Amino acid sequence: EMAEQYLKELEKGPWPSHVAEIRKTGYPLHVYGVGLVARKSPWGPSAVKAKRLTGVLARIARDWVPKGGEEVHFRVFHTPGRFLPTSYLRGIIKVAREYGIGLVEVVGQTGAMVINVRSKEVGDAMIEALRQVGTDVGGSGDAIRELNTCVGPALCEFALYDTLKWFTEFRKDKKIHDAIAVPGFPYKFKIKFSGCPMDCGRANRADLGFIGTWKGAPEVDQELLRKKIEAGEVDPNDLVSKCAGGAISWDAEKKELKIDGSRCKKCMYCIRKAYPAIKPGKERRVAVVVGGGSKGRYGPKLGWFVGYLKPDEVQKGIELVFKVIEPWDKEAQAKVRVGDYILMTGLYQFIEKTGIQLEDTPKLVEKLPDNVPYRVLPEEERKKYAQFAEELRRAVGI
Amino acid sequence: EMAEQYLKELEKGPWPSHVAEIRKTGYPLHVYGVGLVARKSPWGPSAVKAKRLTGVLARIARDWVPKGGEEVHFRVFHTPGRFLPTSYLRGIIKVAREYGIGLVEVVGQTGAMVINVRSKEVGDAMIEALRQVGTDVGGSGDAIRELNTCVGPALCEFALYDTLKWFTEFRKDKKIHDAIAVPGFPYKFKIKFSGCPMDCGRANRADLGFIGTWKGAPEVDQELLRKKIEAGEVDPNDLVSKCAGGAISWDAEKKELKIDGSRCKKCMYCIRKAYPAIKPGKERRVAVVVGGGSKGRYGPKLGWFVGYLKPDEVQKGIELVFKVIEPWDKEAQAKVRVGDYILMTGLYQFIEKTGIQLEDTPKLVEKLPDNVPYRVLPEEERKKYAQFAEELRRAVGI
Amino acid sequence: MSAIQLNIPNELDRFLPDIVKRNYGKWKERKFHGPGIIEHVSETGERVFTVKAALPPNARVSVDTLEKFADIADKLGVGALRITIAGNVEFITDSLEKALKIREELEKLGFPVGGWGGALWGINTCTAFLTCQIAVIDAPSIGKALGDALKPYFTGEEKLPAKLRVFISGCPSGCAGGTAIDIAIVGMWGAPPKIREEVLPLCMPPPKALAKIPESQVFLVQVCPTGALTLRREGEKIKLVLVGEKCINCGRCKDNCDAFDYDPKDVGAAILIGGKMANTGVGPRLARVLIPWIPANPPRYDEIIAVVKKVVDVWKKHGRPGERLADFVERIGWAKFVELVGAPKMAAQYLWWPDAARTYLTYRARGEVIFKGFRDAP
Amino acid sequence: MSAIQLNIPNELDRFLPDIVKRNYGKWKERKFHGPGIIEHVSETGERVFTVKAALPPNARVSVDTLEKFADIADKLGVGALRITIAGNVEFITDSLEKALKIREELEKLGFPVGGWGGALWGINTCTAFLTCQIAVIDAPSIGKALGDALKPYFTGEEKLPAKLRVFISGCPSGCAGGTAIDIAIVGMWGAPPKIREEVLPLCMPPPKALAKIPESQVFLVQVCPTGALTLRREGEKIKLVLVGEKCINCGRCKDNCDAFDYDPKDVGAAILIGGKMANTGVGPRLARVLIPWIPANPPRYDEIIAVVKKVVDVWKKHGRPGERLADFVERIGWAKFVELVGAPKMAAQYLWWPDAARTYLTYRARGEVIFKGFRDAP
Ligand code: SRM
Ligand code: SRM
Ligand code: SRM
Ligand code: SRM
Ligand code: SF4
Ligand code: SF4
Ligand code: SF4
Ligand code: SF4
Ligand code: SF4
Ligand code: SF4
Ligand code: SF4
Ligand code: SF4
Repeated sequence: EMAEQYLKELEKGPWPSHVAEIRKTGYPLHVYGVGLVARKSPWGPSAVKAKRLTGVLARIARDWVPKGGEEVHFRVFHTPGRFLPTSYLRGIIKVAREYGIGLVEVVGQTGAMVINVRSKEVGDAMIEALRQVGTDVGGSGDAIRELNTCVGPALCEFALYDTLKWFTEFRKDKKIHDAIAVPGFPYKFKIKFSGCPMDCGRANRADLGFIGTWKGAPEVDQELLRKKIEAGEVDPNDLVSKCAGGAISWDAEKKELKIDGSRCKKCMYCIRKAYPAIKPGKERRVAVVVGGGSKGRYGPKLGWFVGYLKPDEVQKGIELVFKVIEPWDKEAQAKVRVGDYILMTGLYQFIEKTGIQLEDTPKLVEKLPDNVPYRVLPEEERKKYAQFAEELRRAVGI
Repeated sequence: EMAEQYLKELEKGPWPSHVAEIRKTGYPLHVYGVGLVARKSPWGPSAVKAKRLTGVLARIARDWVPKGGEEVHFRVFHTPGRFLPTSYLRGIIKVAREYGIGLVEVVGQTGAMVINVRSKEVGDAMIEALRQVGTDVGGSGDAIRELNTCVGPALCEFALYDTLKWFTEFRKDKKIHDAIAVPGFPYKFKIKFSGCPMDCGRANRADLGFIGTWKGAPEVDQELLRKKIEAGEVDPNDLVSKCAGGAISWDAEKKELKIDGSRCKKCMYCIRKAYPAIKPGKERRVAVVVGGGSKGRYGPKLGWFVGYLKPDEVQKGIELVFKVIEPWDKEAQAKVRVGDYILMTGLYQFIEKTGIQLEDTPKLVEKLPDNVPYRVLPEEERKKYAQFAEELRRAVGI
Repeated sequence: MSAIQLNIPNELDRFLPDIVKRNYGKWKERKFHGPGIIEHVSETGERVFTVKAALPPNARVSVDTLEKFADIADKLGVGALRITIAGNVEFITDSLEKALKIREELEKLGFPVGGWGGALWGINTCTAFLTCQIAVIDAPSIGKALGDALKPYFTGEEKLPAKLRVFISGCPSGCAGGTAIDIAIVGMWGAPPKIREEVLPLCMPPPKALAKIPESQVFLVQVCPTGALTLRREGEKIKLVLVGEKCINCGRCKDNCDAFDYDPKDVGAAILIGGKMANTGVGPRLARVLIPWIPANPPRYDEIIAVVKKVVDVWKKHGRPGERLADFVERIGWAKFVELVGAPKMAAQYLWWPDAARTYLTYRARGEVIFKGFRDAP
Repeated sequence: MSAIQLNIPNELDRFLPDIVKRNYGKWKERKFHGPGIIEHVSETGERVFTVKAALPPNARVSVDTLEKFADIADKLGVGALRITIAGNVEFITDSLEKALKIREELEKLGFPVGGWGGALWGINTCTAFLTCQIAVIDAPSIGKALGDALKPYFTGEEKLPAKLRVFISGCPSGCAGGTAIDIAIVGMWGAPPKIREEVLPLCMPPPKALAKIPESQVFLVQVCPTGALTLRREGEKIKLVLVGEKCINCGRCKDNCDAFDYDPKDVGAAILIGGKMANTGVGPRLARVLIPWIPANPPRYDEIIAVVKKVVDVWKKHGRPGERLADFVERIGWAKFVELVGAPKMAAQYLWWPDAARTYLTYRARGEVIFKGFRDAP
């Protein structure tokens, strides 16, 4: 039939084929094929009883799918940095074979490993087996989801704080653990870590993101840089003209590169081009961004910057999770993401309500240039300004 | 009384005083003084019969002003570039003395000269006298207002087209003349000219503005530039780092300054610093901006760019006036400025309705990056895209 | 169309001085000779000097003074002067010596010479209490008080990072030039207007007509951008009512009908910062509200002067050479700037507009990016 | 709070390979050895090589294949591999020689090695028809078709100006990672959903309760961002109705209730361009709609592939070295970009949203500037 024809078509070509992989497993491929032909998802909602309140999902084929079918899968916690020693990996393989259908989504887009379960009956047994291997099931629904992080100091020279340590410390925290295990918030909540402004960890689109950065100018090893320039590896004029902040100038006589820290936008251009002659600055920080997400009530958004932490302030970072969650959890309607809630409250009031007070936490919200000067203010507001003017008058000495 | 005390206070201090000037004239200063004390404008609306439908304004003191008072003034056309040969100026002085109260606002913010009239009775006589001197009264209400222009080629080395010629050609045009003399649009309409991107003529905030510019890179006289650099007048690194577009690079070996025209934002920095070694480029244009204004229905706005004219296309510029006015005049409610109308229609549809088709007229409206991907399109729209995809498919060869 | 034939002065030949005509479009260089004086060098070798002097607020000059100007122009100049677009006067002559003499004469008359470059180029004010019926505060007297305070920046005794211009408008109409400027001071009622019922009928359709036309066709209802003005039925009568919570003090009702009035005790000024029209630096932009309301106390307006001085001080101290206020604010960020000035945290009400006001405020953000300069990428 | 005690794998010591532990945080240099292979140089003098290979769409791998991977890692690697955040596999080893061998083995198994720098780094797809009940189009099969078309950009036979990543999501939920990416392909119903009346009661309060609670408290009414879902009284009955004109196809109703359905003949994909998360170039930003709707025709999706190819061609031809798609579009301007691609003029309806949809769309523009990078000006 046509479904099979479509599936065959998807096994051709040079790119790895999911169909080819799935053929080797117990997944009901015909359901998928029928969906493709019908141009509709073949799956409808189903349920399964399990020892977990999050991470467990079940599907049943729609009634128009001939012969029907069932599908159950678990979201399984990944290892820090998604490193898989073969011993551990073989353990997972064993479980996926024994209790599953031999199919694994090795990483989901949030960061979990997704493993298909053979049938509704073996769910709890699989959970037990996964616990033996050293992991567990969880992180879906209106809860804290699987955390995610870039590989950080384990493999990357740019890591400005220890993303893997933060990631594990967060997951070890009792309150976070509980909020992963038991849903109860208005909507999902995601936490992501990136070691540097390149944001390989996609923290910019998390409900709460942590991104390594620094203050001031990148660090320049002038001697090494001169060598690289002489060797033709680095072109100083290229650095000057491509610097996102217009922060770099090159003194051709002294053969010295100067960087104006206050203009540096941390675009990493100079660093990527001239590493390690140019490196991130020494005053390292973790920028905190809040409210990203792909849909929610008001559409896609990136996070808002709410201040800096220091690389060793992981504990403060954990406290932030609940500072951010508290007013949202209390006030937001169901299916309103943190970012939507911020848009409703205003970042400015949100920061007040959460009590976030970090280094460089915005005190005033930047507005678009097209605001309008006309507005009736309540009398007490006017008094505030009158008082300010009065103080200023005295200070300026008029 | 207190009013006089306020007035005296305003005659003190080093800055020229309007009160001191007005004391030398027949203006009813006590009305002004009473207003200051009352913290309210002392003037209410009044009317005067005159041979002009625009440019004539009359006020009567509010009933709470002791002794009352009257005020009548005319908006008088200025000379091109507001040059005043003394012979002409003495003519104006004579009229202002004979028919007026000896008080002139030498230029209003739109660009007219404002002359106070002695009484409602001599209005028509003053108009006649002004005509003898070589000017006239007009430009208020829902009409084309007094045009305005920067001094341009008369005194300025930066002028990229002949602003004074455009200004006079526009005013000479019969249709524009009529639209100045007789009100009838939904709201006021202002036209301004600036010779270069510095916008001394404030064209960016006009209903229709013309701003001189060029395409590509500024012109560099390398030899002269080298001289200026050697003389310490110009610092090439300063040019590189302050260039708004990041367009400039300096080859220290060859002592050559390169400018990437496609990145030049016409910020004039390099030109101002190194003139005449660096000059505007040779491909000169007149940028047309539409829809600026200070209030209107939707608040303050700068104009939108709608395309380029060539420096000699003054006639096309004049045609543009009525292209812009036509749909607005037909469709907009009273007191809706052109810019408001554009916001209601969308720039994109506005351009279609007006039939504006200039060099680089935007074909697609730039949107803020935060638009949202979800929208139900009508079927015919979807067909358009399907057809495009089909053509593309064939073109790309799939 | 029109029977009126205006005598508009359009003869370039008549109005341009000869020396200007000879060098028209041929300028190749200019030099600044201290505050207010520019030497224009032409390809022909000729030189023209211009001397710029401040005029009183609202460019209000008596004919006596104008006569003295004419005399100076005849004696020391080329028999002509010009008024700048911003209401300063510019004398034209042909040697530096004469230019310096002109400066002397002008200063003797009390008109300071200055402006250009890193300086105050002048203060523009609308006419306000001098002639305007809808003024909320008086711009010319504020201009005078501010001029007294800022004069050293005009005459060059004290330097600024870049050009500074101040627009003072007596009400949100913004006749001093709107808000696309370094510093804009704008009159504000501070509270929703009151309707003088006795005057209102002059602006409304007669009761019988009113009963028939749809609300959206009533002029005053149309004019209000926020829907603060609506019709309400009171028994048999249809009344225009003003919903205070929706009013944003735009003044459009008063622009169009004398029945709208305000209470002097509520009145104040908004101060906006960081706009510009020139395409220099970060390009043209509207200013934004630094102070939504402060008292405007005549005749010396100490509070307003204090804020402006503080803003100028901050800019002077932290701004880089050549950096307009707008560029400076863009570089350091608005929040930082507000902190440096020390202004109170803006009221949440001011930042987060009620739904009713939103149309008025965000239409602009709905669509296009505002013209930001002249890019001609490939 | 919770009685459940999860066994979350947190032991860094257990999961990091020894060679990584020894050099943790000590990396000082890295070299790229052709597509997919990086050499990491540590202060300790040790070197680690990583080899990156593409996995099938949605990172779906059979245990048989995983076993082969484990064997390779044991034989040629350090007894460990890792999965990248984006669903590629990375093998870790200690010499270039072994790295090249690993590449060979992987390619033999049909997993191309590549990515990094000016290349396609991979395609992310959500699960869609594989397991998702709300999917509109099938992301994995589009990912496969697109991978076939773009493979030379992954393996380095053809070069790109900079990193390219594609996210393919079966519906607007954006599970492939949203739209802050170079190219995002998103499933679209193309027409307002239909309500399957027989299923609806499962998602609504019982009729008696419905009569009592205010409309704003009804979950499905709350969930719809545009007010397209409202209650209407039909005789005695209170009904949930869908106002098609207000619907923006966001899918939030269907996310929360299985009663919402669509017609396969209307279905298509939106293609968005020029987003990114990295702070490089112009900084993090959301992509914008290039194509609001085109047909999504399985199994080969020629139309979608054609658009993506065209976009890549334009970028390849006009982009500068190192310039991400977002940076390129920012430099030349959106209008110019659309022109180069040749896409039809966007429907006015698409650009100018009905009032009802405005909340959904412009809230973001109401207030703050989105976090644009890390500025720390004085
Ligand atoms: C499995 C996964 C796709 C994958 O194969 O990679 C996935 C699958 C689903 N997502 Fe997702 N989302 C997955 C990552 C994401 C991401 C990516 C991320 O986390 O960075 C996003 C965008 C980021 C974000 O959260 O905004 C994402 C945004 C959504 C949304 C929109 C949320 C919103 O704010 O509106 C929904 C809709 C909803 O919540 O009802 C959604 C809903 C769903 C549902 C539950 C829809 C449903 O009811 O059928 C999908 C379940 C499919 C299934 O059968 O398992 N999924 N979802 C990813 C989770 C695996 C993991 O934990 O690693
Ligand atoms: C005289 C002048 C101020 C001055 O002394 O310089 C002036 C004076 C008035 N303006 Fe203006 N405007 C003057 C230039 C401007 C400018 C500046 C400009 O043109 O660049 C603007 C801002 C730019 C713009 O047009 O947007 C300006 C924006 C307004 C507005 C707001 C228009 C809007 O779009 O909402 C109003 C309100 C109105 O139209 O009802 C207004 C209304 C008024 C009225 C007519 C209010 C009234 O009914 O009393 C003022 C009459 C005062 C009087 O007694 O003459 N005036 N007005 C300027 C005209 C003289 C001249 O022609 O040179
Ligand atoms: C005379 C005047 C035009 C006129 O037709 O009247 C004028 C004329 C010149 N302007 Fe201007 N500008 C004049 C108002 C303006 C305005 C409008 C305004 O002030 O309301 C602007 C836009 C202001 C803004 O951005 O909001 C303006 C922005 C500039 C700039 C850009 C300054 C900047 O840093 O952004 C320059 C360049 C400079 O100063 O180096 C400039 C430079 C010049 C120079 C000095 C050109 C030069 O550097 O050689 C012109 C001298 C010609 C001359 O000798 O008369 N002119 N200039 C105006 C004098 C106003 C005054 O009385 O002070
Ligand atoms: C492995 C991975 C992190 C992880 O924990 O899994 C990763 C690791 C590195 N990234 Fe990344 N990036 C990884 C996903 C990302 C993502 C997220 C994504 O693709 O979804 C981004 C943000 C994308 C965006 O902006 O939307 C990302 C943006 C970058 C960039 C900035 C690229 C740009 O031009 O904007 C660089 C710098 C570069 O390529 O020179 C970079 C560079 C790097 C380097 C190669 C650092 C370097 O240049 O030395 C890191 C290598 C460490 C290593 O050997 O493992 N990484 N990188 C991810 C590999 C994904 C893959 O399978 O291809
Ligand atoms: S985000 Fe930075 S530290 Fe983390 S992997 Fe990417 S480049 Fe390395
Ligand atoms: S990191 Fe980017 S912005 Fe900062 S100095 Fe380097 S190139 Fe410039
Ligand atoms: S706008 Fe340009 S051309 Fe006109 S006066 Fe100003 S600097 Fe000169
Ligand atoms: S005009 Fe401005 S943007 Fe253009 S090259 Fe000169 S400094 Fe750069
Ligand atoms: S700004 Fe207001 S007060 Fe000043 S002249 Fe214009 S309308 Fe009158
Ligand atoms: S027109 Fe403006 S000032 Fe008048 S009521 Fe409406 S919002 Fe208030
Ligand atoms: S993007 Fe849509 S189709 Fe894909 S998994 Fe998420 S909810 Fe399902
Ligand atoms: S929730 Fe979204 S898709 Fe559903 S009806 Fe409302 S707008 Fe349409």
